[in-house]
Amino acid sequence: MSTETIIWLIPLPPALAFFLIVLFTNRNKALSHTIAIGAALLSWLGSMIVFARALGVERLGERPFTSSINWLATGDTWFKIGVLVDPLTALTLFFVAWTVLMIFIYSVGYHNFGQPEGDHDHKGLPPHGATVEEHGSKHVVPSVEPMYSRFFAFIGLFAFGMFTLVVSDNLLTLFVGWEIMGLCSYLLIGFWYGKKSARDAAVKAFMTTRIGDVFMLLGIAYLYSVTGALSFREIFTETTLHTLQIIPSGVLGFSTAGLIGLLLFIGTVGKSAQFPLHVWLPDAMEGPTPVSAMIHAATMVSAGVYTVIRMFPLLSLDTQTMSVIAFIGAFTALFAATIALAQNDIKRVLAYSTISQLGFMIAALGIGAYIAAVFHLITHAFFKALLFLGSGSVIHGMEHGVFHTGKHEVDPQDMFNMGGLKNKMPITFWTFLIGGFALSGFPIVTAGFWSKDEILADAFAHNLPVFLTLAVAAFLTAFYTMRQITLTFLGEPRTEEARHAHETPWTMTIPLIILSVFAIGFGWIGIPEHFPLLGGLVPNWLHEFVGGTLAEHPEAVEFSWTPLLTSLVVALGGLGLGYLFYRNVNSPAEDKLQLGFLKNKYYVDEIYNAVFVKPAIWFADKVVYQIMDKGFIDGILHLFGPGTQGIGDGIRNYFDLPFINRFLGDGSANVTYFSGEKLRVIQTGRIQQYLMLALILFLAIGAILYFFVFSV
Amino acid sequence: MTVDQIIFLVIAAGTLIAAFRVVTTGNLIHAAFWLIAALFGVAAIFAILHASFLAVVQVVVYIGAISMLFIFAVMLTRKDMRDQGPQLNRNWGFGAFLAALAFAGLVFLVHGWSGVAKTASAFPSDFDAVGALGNALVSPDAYVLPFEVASVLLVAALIGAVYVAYNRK
Amino acid sequence: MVPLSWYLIFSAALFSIGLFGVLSRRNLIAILLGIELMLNSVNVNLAAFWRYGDVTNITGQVFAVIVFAVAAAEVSVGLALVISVYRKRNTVIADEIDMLKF
Amino acid sequence: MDFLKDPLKVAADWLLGIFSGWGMPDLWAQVLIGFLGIFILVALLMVLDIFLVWIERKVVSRFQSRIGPNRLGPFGLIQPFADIIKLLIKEDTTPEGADRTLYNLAPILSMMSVLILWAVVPLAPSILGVDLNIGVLYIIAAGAIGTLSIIMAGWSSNNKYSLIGAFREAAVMLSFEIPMLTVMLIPTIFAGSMGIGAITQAQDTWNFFLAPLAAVIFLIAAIAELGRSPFDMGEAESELVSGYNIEYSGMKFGMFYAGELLHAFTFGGFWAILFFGGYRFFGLEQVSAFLAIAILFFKAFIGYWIIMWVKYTLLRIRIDHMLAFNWKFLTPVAFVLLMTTALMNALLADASNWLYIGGMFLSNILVAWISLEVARSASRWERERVEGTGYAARRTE
Repeated sequence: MSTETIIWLIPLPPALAFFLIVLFTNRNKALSHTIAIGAALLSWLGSMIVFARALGVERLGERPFTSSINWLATGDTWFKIGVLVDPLTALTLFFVAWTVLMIFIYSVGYHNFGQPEGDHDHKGLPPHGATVEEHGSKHVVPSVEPMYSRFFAFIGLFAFGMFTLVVSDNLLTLFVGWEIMGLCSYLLIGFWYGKKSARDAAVKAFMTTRIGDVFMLLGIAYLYSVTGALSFREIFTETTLHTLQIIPSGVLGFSTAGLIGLLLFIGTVGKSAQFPLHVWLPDAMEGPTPVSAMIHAATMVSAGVYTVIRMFPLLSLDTQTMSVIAFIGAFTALFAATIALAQNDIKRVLAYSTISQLGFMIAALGIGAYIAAVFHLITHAFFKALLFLGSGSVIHGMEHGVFHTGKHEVDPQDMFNMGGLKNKMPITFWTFLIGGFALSGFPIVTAGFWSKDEILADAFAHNLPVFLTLAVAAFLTAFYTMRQITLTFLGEPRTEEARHAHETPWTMTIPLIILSVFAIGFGWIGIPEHFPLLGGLVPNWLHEFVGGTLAEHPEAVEFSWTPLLTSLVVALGGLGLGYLFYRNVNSPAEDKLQLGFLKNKYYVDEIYNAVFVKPAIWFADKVVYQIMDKGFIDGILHLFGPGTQGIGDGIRNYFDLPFINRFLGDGSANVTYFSGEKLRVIQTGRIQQYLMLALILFLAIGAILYFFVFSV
Repeated sequence: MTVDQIIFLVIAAGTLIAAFRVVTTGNLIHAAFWLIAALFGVAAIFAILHASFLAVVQVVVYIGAISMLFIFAVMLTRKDMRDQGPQLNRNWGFGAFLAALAFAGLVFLVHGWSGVAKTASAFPSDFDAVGALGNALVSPDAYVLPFEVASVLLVAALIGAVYVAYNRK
Repeated sequence: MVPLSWYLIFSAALFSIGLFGVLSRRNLIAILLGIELMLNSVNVNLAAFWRYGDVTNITGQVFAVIVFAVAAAEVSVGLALVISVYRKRNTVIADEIDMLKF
Repeated sequence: MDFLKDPLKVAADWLLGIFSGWGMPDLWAQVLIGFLGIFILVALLMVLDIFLVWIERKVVSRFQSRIGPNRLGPFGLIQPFADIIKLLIKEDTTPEGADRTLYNLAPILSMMSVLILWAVVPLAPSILGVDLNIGVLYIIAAGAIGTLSIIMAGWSSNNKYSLIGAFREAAVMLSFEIPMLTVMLIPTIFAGSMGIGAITQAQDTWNFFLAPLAAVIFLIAAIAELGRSPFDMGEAESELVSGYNIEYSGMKFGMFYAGELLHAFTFGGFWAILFFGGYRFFGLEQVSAFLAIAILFFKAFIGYWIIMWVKYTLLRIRIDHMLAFNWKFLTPVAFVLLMTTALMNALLADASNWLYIGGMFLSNILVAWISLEVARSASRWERERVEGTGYAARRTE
């Protein structure tokens, strides 16, 4: 098959899997996950083939794989949709395919496949465990998820959305994939819809991202109305870009390119959970952990950053937009990192760290560090997927302990209930450690170090305030990561449950191991050339490969000792301080950083509630319902009622009864009755007599036509 | 008269006699068998017209299937094997008059039509009537739609017949 | 060579005989027999016009084939109705099935 | 050598010479020669028919661990002639209340429906009665006449057993015509013609290798069409005494009997022609017309032997099972097979020969396997429903 055909086919298997599972196999759990994983495997295979072939092409950036078909007739021209694989897409495909496949496999173990059905499990609630009798004694084991097949269907659709988005060559299909993911995130965050918190989180995620989507759609529409094209290859031509740059938009002094870029960027703010639309992401932890990994590592938030990276040639035209982006990114990075310090829920810490890391990428883009953003996007996807899956593994192990003790009020996600899991769950511990060190930027060995170092180096070279902010954020990152690791794995078990935690099955640990390989190894493809000792051992392959995407090959920044030392200091310092602070902390009360405003996330939710939600409800109830609906509209309707009745009465008495009823109604009935009486004799009910009559008539008419009409 | 004409006349006369017996014979089973004879005659007429496909299909469809149905139906709807009472209704005389009138009208029309003097042209060489018919039935430019509609009609008739005749006891 | 008019007159005669059967027979099945004769006479005409017109234009035969299909459908449904009527009313005489009035 | 290559033409030319020597007009001579040819063919077939009686009796004896006729002549070869003489001198009875014309017409039609089949049988490359371009349909049309004769016999005998037998037989024959015609269209697709001669000529590879499933379906439908066990509904000795021919005696019965045997042999022949290359056998048919005829008859005898094998091995099936088998299994499978074959034929039109054969063969096997699986699960469902076990029973509760 040609590469283009394979690219077209990559998104398809998960979508087919979705329909197959929903329509046919949803009663059969084994078949459902076989189909879903098989589909993910096919997509993975396709992605790998495409990636391998992309590597073989010289200067892929200038000669990407493309293929398009006509989609909609727009006047004389066609609106085309198609696929595009350039270096950026190839790399994105690479990490998306890997993480998606790992998450699919992991989900089998996470949803307790092969375990008995639960005693009291309901659809829409997490499984509560099943009692089994073994060797004469009863004990509780995890029970299989009741909506197991549905889960695989949804994540199949999710994967379809992501692959579609990645391989699209235009903004429209990209947006389609984007929206499919929005829907799937709603469905999956609210997967356990029996829980109110899950429902609310789903609605919140959907509504918040929707705000961004609306702006993004506006941006797309604006772009189309200006350029008449949505295909990247058509937009990113010099003439088009130049046109966009010089036409002012008339809004706040932005150029057209700047305004479009800003609108598109707001979409990303929603999708990638940047301040101020970041509130949905921590709440989204209500979904099953594989979903968290899917949304917050592999696909959805990456999609937001991917889109900004994709639109970089357009965004970089307007310095004003760039500074907005840089500001928001840097601010979010620091902001989220501070909140993460005070969270006790293992998944929430990761959620805020995701927001923070995404801030790094956005900030990198804002200062023009294109390659660094791509680099960090990929490494982050790998180690964050690893961390989420690891945290899921921890929670799973803790649930095991909960089942053992039978105390269901103990929260298996609270880090203060853990401790000492290192010995209980060695594979999870070591992989989580790798992921955490990568997140912290542990020097040299981890992938996170290289990508973060590159961002810091770029920031140092271009924008000092951003550099400082990011450095502080990086320090905090290392600090809270170490806090998490210490609380979770080190020390002594703090509860009975933690004492009985248990290593998870192989379907969960194998993905962890594979991802941890990437979390270490993937950084080595982007070592800067002038790095002391290591630089030049391996050529800076990533820079060459990704740099080709842009029209002008970006220059590598000059090597400087300051950012390198900074990143070494913040990483090692954060990790060390974190360990020192928390090795002896045993309860939330002993934690000095449990500050109110951090714990409550700077009251952003409360502010939104007070500023947007409450007034909206008040407005809907008081103004729209009480005044407009009941008073005004109903009042008009009430006026109509009596008036119409009066007119109706008049018509009835003076027109309907005498004229219509007596004359037309009764009169025509009488005529019909009379003629019926007279004509009934010819209706004998005998079919042959009817036939004869018909024939006579036919012959007569035929004769008349023949002799008098046609002969004339 | 040529041999062709003699053969035609013999077959036509036989067919018409058989047809006449179909509508007059008192025994319905005999009427059905006479119908088969008449249909054979028509098949032979088709053969004379070089419409071999029609001739064979006439035998397969009419004699092989439709006549069998008639015989089945006759046997299923009688109280005993022999027929009783008149087989023609009270108005048969008027019916005969109308039929004669129709025949006269048709003959009159044929008589007055100028196209009747046409002679049959020879078949073009390597002309395959069956192949042409097959192509015409499935070609989108020709009759694929009527053909499909006819097949739908047949399915509908099949289901309808089963439904109507099904004995729910 | 047989003239075209012979075929036409033959089919007219066949048609009229069938028509007589339809108009005059008492038995429903016999009426259907008459209809078969009429349909056959139509087919003879179609085949004859095909033969005496342009033979490469196969329309006449196509029509005849479709008439076959229609005849088969008509007979199957017609006989099913006859049998159904016979079950319900114990008669197949057309004159006795005269509920379709008033 | 001409005589060996094309004996018919040599003989016809010779006869034409003689007749014109007598001063006979050309046309008459042609007609006379035609009639002579038909007469000779029919006569030979009738002689063959006599031996078929012997073969049938010998074979059934072997199946039943007996010896069979062995007294009259070598291996009992004279026995069938004795049978014929017995039939001829037997009293010819007509039951009271019989419809005489139809009663006497039925055996003739029965015999005729078989004999007219031979008009389209290509005996050798040069020997072919009529090269009808709708030969496949013609076979079915002849079968329709057979049905007619059975209905005639059954009704005109004025006997309830014979009427029931005729009804059953007619129902079976009408039903099994459909899968039969459907699978006969498959060789038609391969040959691109409905002509039997063309189908034979087109079989460079025997159609059996292209469509094994079609061959099997054709054989089953043919057995049903013949009214032979396990589908011998029309006769069913143990239920209807002898079915539609119960009232016949003497040579009239003999004609039914001989017709049936010849019919079976003929369908063995058609099986060979449609699916096993007819007279073709590695070019041997080109050597001499007589060799070609011998090859065809050899193949036909193998088909006939298989039909006999089935007849004397299997038990009779109940009528409703049989019709259900046809309408719910054989007909749909035949339709699916026809569509699959047409599709594969279009898809593989440009493929190499081996790919074409392999693809066709595999698609046949696949259709067969799928349909058997469907049938198996359906029968399991039915069995569980009847026994009250399994999912079906729970579903219907």
